[in-house]
Amino acid sequence: MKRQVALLITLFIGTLLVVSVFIPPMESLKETFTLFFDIIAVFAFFLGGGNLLRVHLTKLSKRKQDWVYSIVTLVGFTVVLVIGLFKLGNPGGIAASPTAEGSLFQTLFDNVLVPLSSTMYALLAFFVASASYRAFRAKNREATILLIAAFIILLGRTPFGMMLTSWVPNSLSILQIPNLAIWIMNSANLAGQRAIMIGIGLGVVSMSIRIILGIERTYLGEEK
Amino acid sequence: MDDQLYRQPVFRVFQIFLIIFTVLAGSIFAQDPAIGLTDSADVFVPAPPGAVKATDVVYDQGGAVDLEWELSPDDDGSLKVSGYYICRREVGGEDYRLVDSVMAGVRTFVDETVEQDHTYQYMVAVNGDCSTAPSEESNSITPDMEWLNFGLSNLFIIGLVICGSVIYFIAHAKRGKKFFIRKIAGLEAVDEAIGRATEMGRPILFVPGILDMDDVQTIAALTILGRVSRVVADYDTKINVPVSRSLVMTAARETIKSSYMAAGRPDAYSDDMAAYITDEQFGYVAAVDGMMVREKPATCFLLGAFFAESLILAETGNSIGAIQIAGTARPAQLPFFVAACDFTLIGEELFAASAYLSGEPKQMGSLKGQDVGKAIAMVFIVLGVITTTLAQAWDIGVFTWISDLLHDLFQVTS
Amino acid sequence: MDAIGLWIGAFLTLGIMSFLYKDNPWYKLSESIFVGVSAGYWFITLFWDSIYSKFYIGVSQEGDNYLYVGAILGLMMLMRLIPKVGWISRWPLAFIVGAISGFYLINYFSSNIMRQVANTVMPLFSTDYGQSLFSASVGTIIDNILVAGGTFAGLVYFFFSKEHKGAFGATAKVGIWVIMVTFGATFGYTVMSRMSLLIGRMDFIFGDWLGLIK
Amino acid sequence: MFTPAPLLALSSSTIGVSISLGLVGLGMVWMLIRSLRARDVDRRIVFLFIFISVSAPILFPITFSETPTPVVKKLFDKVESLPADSKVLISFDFDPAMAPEVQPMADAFTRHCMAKNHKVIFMSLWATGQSLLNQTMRAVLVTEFPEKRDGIDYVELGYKAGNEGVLNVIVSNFRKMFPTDVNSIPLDSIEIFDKIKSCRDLDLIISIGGGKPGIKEWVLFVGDPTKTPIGAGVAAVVAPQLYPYYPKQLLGLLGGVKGAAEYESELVRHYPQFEEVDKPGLRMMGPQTFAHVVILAFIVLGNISFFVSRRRASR
Repeated sequence: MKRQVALLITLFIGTLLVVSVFIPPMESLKETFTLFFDIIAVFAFFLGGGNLLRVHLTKLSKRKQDWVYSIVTLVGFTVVLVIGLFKLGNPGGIAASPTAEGSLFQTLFDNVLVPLSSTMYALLAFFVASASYRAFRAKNREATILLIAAFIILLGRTPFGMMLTSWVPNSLSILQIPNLAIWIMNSANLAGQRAIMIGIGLGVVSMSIRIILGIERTYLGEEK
Repeated sequence: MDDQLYRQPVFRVFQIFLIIFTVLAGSIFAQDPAIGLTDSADVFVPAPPGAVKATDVVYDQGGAVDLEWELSPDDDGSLKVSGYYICRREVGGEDYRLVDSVMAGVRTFVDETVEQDHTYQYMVAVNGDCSTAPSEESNSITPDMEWLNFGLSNLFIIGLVICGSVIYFIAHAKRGKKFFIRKIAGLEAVDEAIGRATEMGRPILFVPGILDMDDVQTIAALTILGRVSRVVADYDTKINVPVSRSLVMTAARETIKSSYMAAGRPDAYSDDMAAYITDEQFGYVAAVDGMMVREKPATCFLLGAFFAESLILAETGNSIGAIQIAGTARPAQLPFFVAACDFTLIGEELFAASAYLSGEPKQMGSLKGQDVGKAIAMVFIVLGVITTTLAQAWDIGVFTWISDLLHDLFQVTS
Repeated sequence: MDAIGLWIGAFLTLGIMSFLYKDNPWYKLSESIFVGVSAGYWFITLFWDSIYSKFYIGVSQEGDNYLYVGAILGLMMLMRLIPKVGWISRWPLAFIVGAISGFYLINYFSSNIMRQVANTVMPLFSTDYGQSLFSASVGTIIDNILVAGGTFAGLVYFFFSKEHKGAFGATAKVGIWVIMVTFGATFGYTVMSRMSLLIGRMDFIFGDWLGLIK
Repeated sequence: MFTPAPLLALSSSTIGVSISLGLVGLGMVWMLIRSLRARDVDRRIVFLFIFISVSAPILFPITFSETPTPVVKKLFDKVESLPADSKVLISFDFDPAMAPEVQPMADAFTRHCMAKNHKVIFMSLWATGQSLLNQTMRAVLVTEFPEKRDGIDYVELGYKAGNEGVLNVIVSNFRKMFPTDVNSIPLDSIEIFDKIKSCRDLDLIISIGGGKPGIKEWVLFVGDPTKTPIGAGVAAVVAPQLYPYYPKQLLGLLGGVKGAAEYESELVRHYPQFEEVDKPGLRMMGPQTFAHVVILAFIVLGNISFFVSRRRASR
């Protein structure tokens, strides 16, 4: 019974949103749902954040491996919460936006989160290199095509691409690697992109229908 | 050549000066009609713009009116006309009020400040207020709200056809019709991958992307998690689902729990299987990376919405020698999965996965249905390309007709 | 203050980088700081933005009482904390999933299917729909044909309900090749952006921190 | 595209570069020998190579000149051709992680619009975009254009949560989503907004980002319905998947540092006064090039060792 209600909710809301597109008076429905979602998400955080605390506190109390680091996490978490909620060290006081210039909260962001996230992101440079060394090998035809396309584009992004093929007469300028690179981006790449996009579109449509009709219900629990 | 002149900074300055002047002039004389009326010889008053046509904007909530007028003969780019000033009044009500203004050379305006079911009249004046060289009054117009957006009827029709085909085949399958579905390598490998983890006595890592429940890919990932954790429950292997959104954590727990119940082992389920890390993209990645190198999972599922982290996770997973099954609908990230993972679900396959894994006829039916959708799209593409090309080659009525039809059919207005 | 910030930044930057060598206490430390602080940061941002700016202001000042529905759904979510009524948290979940499915169904339909098909329906010998015949250069004509054909083949690859055999299989093969070119291109194109991120960090280390770049 | 001529327009001491490149070169030879023996190298060595080839050109700068590709030129020309006082919205839809790549674009756009005396509206769909927006404000607007006044020449709306939701609203009404600007000044008392109700009233929208919500959302939720031209500056990674939208739904596109560099050089070509300002895009092209070459080398080496080992196996 409880689950039937849930399925009905999905069915009703889903259909409603689909229909709303064709009915001008219901245009604003999307915005409303977006607002609702944001609000729900914050409530949900009490579960997520709560779980974060629980996990690390147990780790701490049970003196599990690496429990020391749990202290760091816990401290960091609570400190930010306190600073942010009471807007400590915020020039504008409680009225100002939490991310106001010069606020302690913002400083924390600039000096701790910015370096951390951008460095984590920067690691990609290394992984891209190791991946291209390890994975870009002409194992089979697909792999070879992937490899060649990537190689041409890469070359096209360097001055050497131009230098290597500068002897090519302008009548055949398409064969100059940088142009070749751009051409690949605009033709074959475009075709692939479109095929993938249309496919995705159909995938989403069909999955949404399954969900709305309650055929796909794994996320709601499958008690038998 | 004119263009050259136009670019001259001197000219620019002059032009800006002129605009400022005209606007000032306009407003001054607006404030003091006495002067405005007496010697208009000093102030050049351009000829009024031509007739104003007001039409209701269709398929809206009745909050907008389309205006169109003929430019003033003096509006020849010589800046005698600084701009057009749209004035409006309610019929039988107050006199004309300035609503808004547009630059010279503009001949249309959408008034979004009207109220439904009130009747309005418009006129367009130049240079600053409603009294300088106003046009004739427009037709009176009553913006109203439509109940159906016929502008989207093509979307509706095609949508009906494709969604219809999906539903039809689901229903068809319900009546016990079996459909052939080709093997999808990535999904064939799921059982084996889980089995491997069981043998090695190592955990399984399932990453449902980094977006919240408001993204379909996350939902798709969770539906797959349902199938996976069902198998995991049977094998009695350890599964970790670190997530970067609280809502996803909740949903993931719900999903795993029910799978364990379905497998008849509710006792084996624990909330620790799905844990929230942090909303911050790279904070989450840092943590998951750490998890990988410390717990050394034998199998990694990377399914859902991924951004830059795709390769970080995939390469780290690879460095610990895990079997990796990845999938996303983000074209930008697919290459990295293809390069660094053992199996990759490309776009549509991600959404088809749970249906495929479920093995239920109904779900299989939906796959058949979306294939029909694909077929339709392909037919339209082929037909469209051919007819449009032919229509261009020889202007034969039927081709032009078909190609135009197809074109209108697929143009999405809003 | 700035100096301290700089050093903290450098410390954390190197901490994360050290992961490239192998997992180590320095990384673990940076990681735990990262997780703790960022989790807090996001909650605060969301809180002030959704609960305060959107909900509280909306209800108290704009009088958008319908927002209470959102709040109620949120509370239902929290019911999980009480085992007895935990099941009710499924309703907001069902609500969200339903809404998103419905929303994306139409959205993807028009943007991914309709629009992409429309963009593919192109006269092969002209630069664009409605342009005169042979307005396109030879190159463009080849492109048009390639794009149309490639898209078609790519779609064939995604067919689930038909064995990839014979002519159909061959087309599917071409399709996957086209897709592979796409992937290769994307990968190659991406390297650049990845590098720039690293360059950015190096700038920070060598320039801002060590002051080696004038 | 590159012009080979000024390729080696070396700015400062080449010694350092040549030394480090020598190192890389030797290393490569060593790797080649290993590969010929079909022995793969540890990934950490790969990492080391990347580290050197990137940091060397940073410490000893080298710059190449750029000529804009059409897709960049188109956007530049649009900004250039708009009459003064046109209303341009620049949205900072990225985070610090993406910043090194796209912030240069943001700065370039801002400079260009200011030089053209456009009215600029700054906003962000990313919580993390706010502080980066402030950075550009501080670094470009305030320092280089002190004469420009807040609220008259530009306005900062700042960040609003709600992703596409925000766009769904502002497409029909700014004030509904942004009752005030970031300094809580009501929009009605901001001059720029006298004539702006919704996105329809803008002359150009430039979204800078690379994630979600980002350019795609701007195009689907704002560009298509309102027909307002949309330009974009994106991380190179997302550029390819945006090509389907160009040129119909997307006016122009800056992809990655190269895009930024091209825009910068084009900007300097039209506005010599920007000769002196820092041009991170151009500055970053040096290390870029070296890193690319190294990666290309890796792909080659990888395949050598692959083929050698396969031949061994077949024997």
